[in-house]
Amino acid sequence: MNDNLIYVTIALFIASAIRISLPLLLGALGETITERAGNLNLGVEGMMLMGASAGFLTAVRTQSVLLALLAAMLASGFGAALYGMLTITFRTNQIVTGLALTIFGTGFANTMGKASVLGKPLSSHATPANIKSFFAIKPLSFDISAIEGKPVIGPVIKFISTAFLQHNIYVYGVILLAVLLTVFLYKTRAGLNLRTVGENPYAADSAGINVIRIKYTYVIAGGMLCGLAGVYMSMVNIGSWVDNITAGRGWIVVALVIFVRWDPLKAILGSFFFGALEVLKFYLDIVPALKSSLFFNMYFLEMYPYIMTIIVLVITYASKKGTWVGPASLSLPYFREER
Amino acid sequence: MIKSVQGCSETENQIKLDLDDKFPAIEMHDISKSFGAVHANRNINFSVSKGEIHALLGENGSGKSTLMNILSGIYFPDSGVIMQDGIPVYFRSPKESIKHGIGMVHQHFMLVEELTAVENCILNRKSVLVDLKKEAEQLSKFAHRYNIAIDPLTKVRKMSVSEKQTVEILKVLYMGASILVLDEPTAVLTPQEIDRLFVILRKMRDNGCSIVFISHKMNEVMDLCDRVTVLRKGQTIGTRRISETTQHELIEMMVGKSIELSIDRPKIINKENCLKVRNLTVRDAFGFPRLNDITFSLDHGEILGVAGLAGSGQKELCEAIAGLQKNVIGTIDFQGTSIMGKTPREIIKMGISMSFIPEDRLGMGLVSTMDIADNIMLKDYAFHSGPFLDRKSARMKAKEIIERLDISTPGIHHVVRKLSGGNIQKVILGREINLNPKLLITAYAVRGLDINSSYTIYDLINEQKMKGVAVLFIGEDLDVLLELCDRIMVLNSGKVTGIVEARSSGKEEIGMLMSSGSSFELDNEVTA
Amino acid sequence: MSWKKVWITVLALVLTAGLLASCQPATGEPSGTSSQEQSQAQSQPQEKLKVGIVYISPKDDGGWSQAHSRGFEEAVAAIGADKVELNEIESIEDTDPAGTETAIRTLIANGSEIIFATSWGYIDTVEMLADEFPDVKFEHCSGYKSADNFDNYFAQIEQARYLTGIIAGYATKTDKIGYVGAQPLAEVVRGLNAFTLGVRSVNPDAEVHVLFTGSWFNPEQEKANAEALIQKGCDVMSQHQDSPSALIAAEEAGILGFGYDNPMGSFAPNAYLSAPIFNWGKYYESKIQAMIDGTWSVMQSWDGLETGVVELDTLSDKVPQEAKTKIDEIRPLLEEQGNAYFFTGPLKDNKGNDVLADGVALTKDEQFAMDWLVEGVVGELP
Amino acid sequence: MIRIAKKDDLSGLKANLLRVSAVLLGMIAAGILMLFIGFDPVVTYREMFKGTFGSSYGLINSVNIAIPYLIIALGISIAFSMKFWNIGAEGQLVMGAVFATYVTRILPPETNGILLMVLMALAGMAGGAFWALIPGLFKAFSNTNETLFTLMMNYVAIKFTLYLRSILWKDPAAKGFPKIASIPVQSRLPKVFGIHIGWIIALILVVIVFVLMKYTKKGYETRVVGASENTAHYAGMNVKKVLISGIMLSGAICGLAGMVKLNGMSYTLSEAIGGGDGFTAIIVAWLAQLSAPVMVLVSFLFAALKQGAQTIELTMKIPSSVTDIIQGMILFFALGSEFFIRYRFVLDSRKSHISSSENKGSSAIESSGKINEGGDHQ
Repeated sequence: MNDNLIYVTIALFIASAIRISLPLLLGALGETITERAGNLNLGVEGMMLMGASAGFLTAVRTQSVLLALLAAMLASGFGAALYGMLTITFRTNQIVTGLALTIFGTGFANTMGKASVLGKPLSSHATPANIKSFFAIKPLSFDISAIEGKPVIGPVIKFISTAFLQHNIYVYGVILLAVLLTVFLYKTRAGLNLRTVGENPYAADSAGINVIRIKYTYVIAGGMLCGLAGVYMSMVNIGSWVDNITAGRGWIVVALVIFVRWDPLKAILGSFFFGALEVLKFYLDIVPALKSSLFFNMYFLEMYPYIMTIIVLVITYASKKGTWVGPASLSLPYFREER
Repeated sequence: MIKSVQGCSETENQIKLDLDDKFPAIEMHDISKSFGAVHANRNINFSVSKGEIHALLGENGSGKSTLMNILSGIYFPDSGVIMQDGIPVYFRSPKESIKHGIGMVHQHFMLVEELTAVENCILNRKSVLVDLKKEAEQLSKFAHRYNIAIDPLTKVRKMSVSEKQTVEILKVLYMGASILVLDEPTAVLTPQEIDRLFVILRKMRDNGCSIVFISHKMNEVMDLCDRVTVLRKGQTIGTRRISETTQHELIEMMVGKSIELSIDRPKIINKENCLKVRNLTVRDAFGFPRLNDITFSLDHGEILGVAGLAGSGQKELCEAIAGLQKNVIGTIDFQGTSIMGKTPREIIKMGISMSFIPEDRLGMGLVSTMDIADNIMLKDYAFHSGPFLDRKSARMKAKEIIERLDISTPGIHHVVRKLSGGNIQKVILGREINLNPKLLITAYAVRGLDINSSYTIYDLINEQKMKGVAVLFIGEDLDVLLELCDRIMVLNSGKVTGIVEARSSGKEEIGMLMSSGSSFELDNEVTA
Repeated sequence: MSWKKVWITVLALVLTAGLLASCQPATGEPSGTSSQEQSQAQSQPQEKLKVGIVYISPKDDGGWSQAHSRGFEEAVAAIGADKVELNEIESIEDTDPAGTETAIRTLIANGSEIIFATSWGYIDTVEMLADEFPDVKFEHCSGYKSADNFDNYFAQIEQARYLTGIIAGYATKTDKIGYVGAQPLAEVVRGLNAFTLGVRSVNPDAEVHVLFTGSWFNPEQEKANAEALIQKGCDVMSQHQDSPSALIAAEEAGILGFGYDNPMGSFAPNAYLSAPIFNWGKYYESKIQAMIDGTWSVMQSWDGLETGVVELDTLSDKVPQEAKTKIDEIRPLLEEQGNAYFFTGPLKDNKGNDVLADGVALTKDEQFAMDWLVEGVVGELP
Repeated sequence: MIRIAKKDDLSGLKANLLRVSAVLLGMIAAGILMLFIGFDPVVTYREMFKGTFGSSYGLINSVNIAIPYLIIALGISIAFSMKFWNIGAEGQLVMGAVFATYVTRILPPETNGILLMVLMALAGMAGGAFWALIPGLFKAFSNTNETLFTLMMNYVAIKFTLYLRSILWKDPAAKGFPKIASIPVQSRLPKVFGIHIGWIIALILVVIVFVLMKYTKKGYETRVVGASENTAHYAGMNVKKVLISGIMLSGAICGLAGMVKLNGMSYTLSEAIGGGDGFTAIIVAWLAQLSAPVMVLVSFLFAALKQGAQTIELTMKIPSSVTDIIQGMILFFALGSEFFIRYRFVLDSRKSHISSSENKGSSAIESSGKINEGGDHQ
């Protein structure tokens, strides 16, 4: 295989990994802020589904990107609010409540998916053309035909363009969001408060931070981001509605958050890495030795995100005392008088 | 009523102290608070003036922390009123308390380990963005006013205990507190660190702050404070000016007035050695010595009392003998064989029985969600053969213990959590005695018990002594120690400050040993 | 307020609500077609033939299951809704025998006299249950096993695929055609080979690049596979999957593509060429009617274009004119000769081996066990 | 303003009535939701009930579904009673089935059925125990978060099985369809009353787990470790040993559930063999308060819901996903009800404040008026 093809293939590989990893990144951002507030929400899958169905239904009915995104956020935010009410106010077990939310969200989404819109079942609609064309806008794409032929610089530009510049505005928006969330988390007062609540709600409380309000805020906001992840899958990545459209993505998101150790900036790379593992199987042609290797068959590739997350988990806990192992109050209920 | 409370640092004019409390900063009237069946505070009255350091003195469990948690908005009182500048105020959350200028330095620091010092200090600020460098500079400047030197950009996790405490104090000040509550701040500090802390506190007082200093260390209170209020068993005993009181009076207020006890004290002639402890040192997780090079011995048929203010190393001593402590140096011989390195179960099997009643009475030694019978077999369930539990004998024992110790309960299957405190203790002690130990270690066996129940327990312990059991009795009440024990070992900050013959010693002598800063040898025999 | 009062109040409320609700007539709900059917079912309690159906995916998946569902609806319309009642369970994974068994048992429990199991993987469960319930008739789609009360049926969709291959052969400009395959088993391989033969019959230089998703219904994987193929330069996309995702990928990439199972034009107005589709209605009508008449028998039906059970969807205006002409020319031959038209030697596999001598046609058994890829396919069976 | 305060625990009877009311309220709430979507909840519930209890088939099917729920819940309850949050039951089940399948692959196909069943059961338990041991060891020795660890292990097991089915153990006789050869016919679990003997195994396990937890030293240690590690140390227990053996036992029972599903229903291994039962069972165990006998009831309730779901899909054309909504709602209410057993909401206690201070001098009385005026400032 000639060199030219190899680097184009690699560029294409990067591009498709970015595309497929977007919902992972969005979900991970949502779950990150939720867990940073000390709430382990295992209902990501359910919330993503709620967002995916409500958003897609709205997209088909109103043909409006904005309304669709809004509907997705409302639906998943509703799910997150239920979870929040139970775990924060009623102090239920976060794990079990999260699982219950997954069940509820799945039912909610699939039932909504049976709705008939404009005389046809939802599943026989594709994403409306105007929404599709909105997501087809590639703001950073530019014509490289003039420089493509030049030596050295030409191939480099082509590579960069193919891999990184051919994405829709949403992709860049979400990456920007991850950066902003990092700034928010580490450079702003509200971010400081959020981290404090997740680490030590008692300290936060004694410093006058309204722990309950912060927990609610980020649980719901996190849920909304998961909903956006879901609607991106139904509206853009797949382009139609089917039952259980997220197909276990929510659980990868939970893994991803641990894998990147609750850091939005690392989540960009982490989600790209997980996405790359997912599409790698299509691009192994260029390295025949790998293609025939046991460890690169598609089933093993699907397994690696989880194994790597486990490895990260193990290393973190095994390393010397004092290493940060995630928000210290994660999955613990908070009650001021109960110490 | 909403008024901006200025941080005391900003008070330009120092307020002249008035010890007659004409300018109370905070008054607490008739505060009561109970947790389930435990009455932590009963109609407590307390007030602190502007520009004074007011000690809140009392043994562990006397209700000091609860009272101050109420003041700082963490607990909500069942009844009572808090007044600030003569106006009743409500603190439903720490936030409101802080707004009123009250800041608390908790015993368990309210710090986020993962954050830097400066981040911890600016938690309640309003600005949108956080410029850590600038904030750190400001904080350093602020700290300088109190002669506090810290590195604001170090993560709290990496700090020593004393540094953490400094940050905690600084945080509270920086948040604008003018009334500062310090909950046993010296418990974790070295003498040098304590001196440094006192310098800071005095500086704060001079700047017009009110400081509530919770402690049970007499010398510190005498050294630092202007006034003192003593609590005992959840009630106010009284308030004194330091200049007008003595250490003696305060100790008496703390531990209670002498009462006529008349406990039997049989003397056993047959003196066979049971326990020999030599050069025992126990360090905590931070490497801080909680027990420092202690040496003593205990014979069969003898009761050795252990006196000392709470936290002087009693718990570590019990746990070291029971095989529950790590980082133990020295030797412990039981009936001539070393028990160092043996597992707790082996030690139990050898006949050493230990009971420790913690402050909450439930944390250790009992499974609060199980019934009495199940708790009775906690220590010896493993010694019956076969895979099954021997519930039958546990039930019989439970019945026996209930009867013998007069435990009031609907039955042996009553969940322990729902028993009253005294009855819970009887269950524990009854179980330990039931094991027929050769060495019985019992700590705070009568904590919170009424007189009658206490006597039942003294009788039980004497009964054991008569059977030739060696008893290590860790107690709070000096009168009891003096009347019950054969000898008394006094612990002070992890060191043995003296071992005295109980029959020939007095309260004063022991009180001095308990509270003196430095250890000194007495003429009495000190067994090695 | 004491707790006693609270729970007594709650309990009373619940009981009252329950009582009131159960007194209310069941036909009160006016919304949705489902409840209308429900009330209809209740108003006519006479004996209807209950037909049990298990779908692998939602029956409105736009693909495989919807094709079957459409067939059953046509059959019911033809026979009369007063004689037949459909009992459908959807989304039963065919890799989950326990779930399959529960579903089919539920159908039998509910009185279904004939069970249609519409995916390959149900085969062993159906065989077992057919043995256990001799009075119930079982119809299994796309398999090969049978018994006295256990029939299998399928259709020669390859013929329509061959025709779409012709379209693709003319339509491609890069001479690279993408093909998203589901499971790498005989049914899929047969279709892929027929398609490739169709392509090569009009465009011997063209290659068909195949990627398998490993599952019948996984829209995201399907789309990802299609996108990978498009990136490799394929400009026409064909598929053997149960959802329109590969076609949607083609639409988004601005290339041409085929559907499968059902007319799929609505999903991709700009990309759509045509689709090999199933019209199960006739077959289902005949089998259900046979049940009513008591003449049901094992037939192992495997028809093609000639009966209309397999059809090529209306050609879109993207289909090149020469392809239309060619299809008109070939179609009568296909109707006459069936799969043998293209599965006749000489044939080579894509590793260069001769697999079929000149003039020899593959038997049905050989076609049902096909495990080699014909020359022109780029890719391999995992 | 409303505060939350602890209250004395409700008596067993009251607490249970509260729980039952919560389930009923959950059903009502789900019913209201159904009305919104456009289904008649009363008819739906009636049909669901009929589908489950209306015929022996429905009952048999429900029991079939309940068997794995019950067995897994029993396994989980052991780990949960130690506060080891094992949410890896799904993976442990799958690994149990994988190990059991492996037995059939190394033994000659004509091996005696009973011998096969016994060996497969043992292998299944070994598989589940092995899969639980990995996170268990890390928990015991470096306190690794077991919730996240066991969650990840589920998917590793599932993907590994997918690999086995698609490549390594693919049955060449299946004409290209990626499936693993069915287990030998003689190793299928025999049926009693029309249901494979998994139900007998499950009920025996209920007794075993109940006796184990209540009457043996092992169970006692497990409960003590769960209640307070401090106390366990104090009583001389080897906490690590108790923890690890308990986790392995928990995994072994989940693994056995895999073998029961394999030999009782599926007859062939696939990654779908768990079918989400491992997650549902967590909820079953939790709602049953980890009590083995109650789990029988709760697992049957959940199975009945699932069976009812398929029935309404048939008879009323209601998507089966509606039952997920019902299930979710019931769960939300049932989970929330635990709060009301342990806590109560208290209206602002200003009143008690004033009354208690009435007899304490005039200043307090005077101030009470001001409290009402100024109490709301924030």
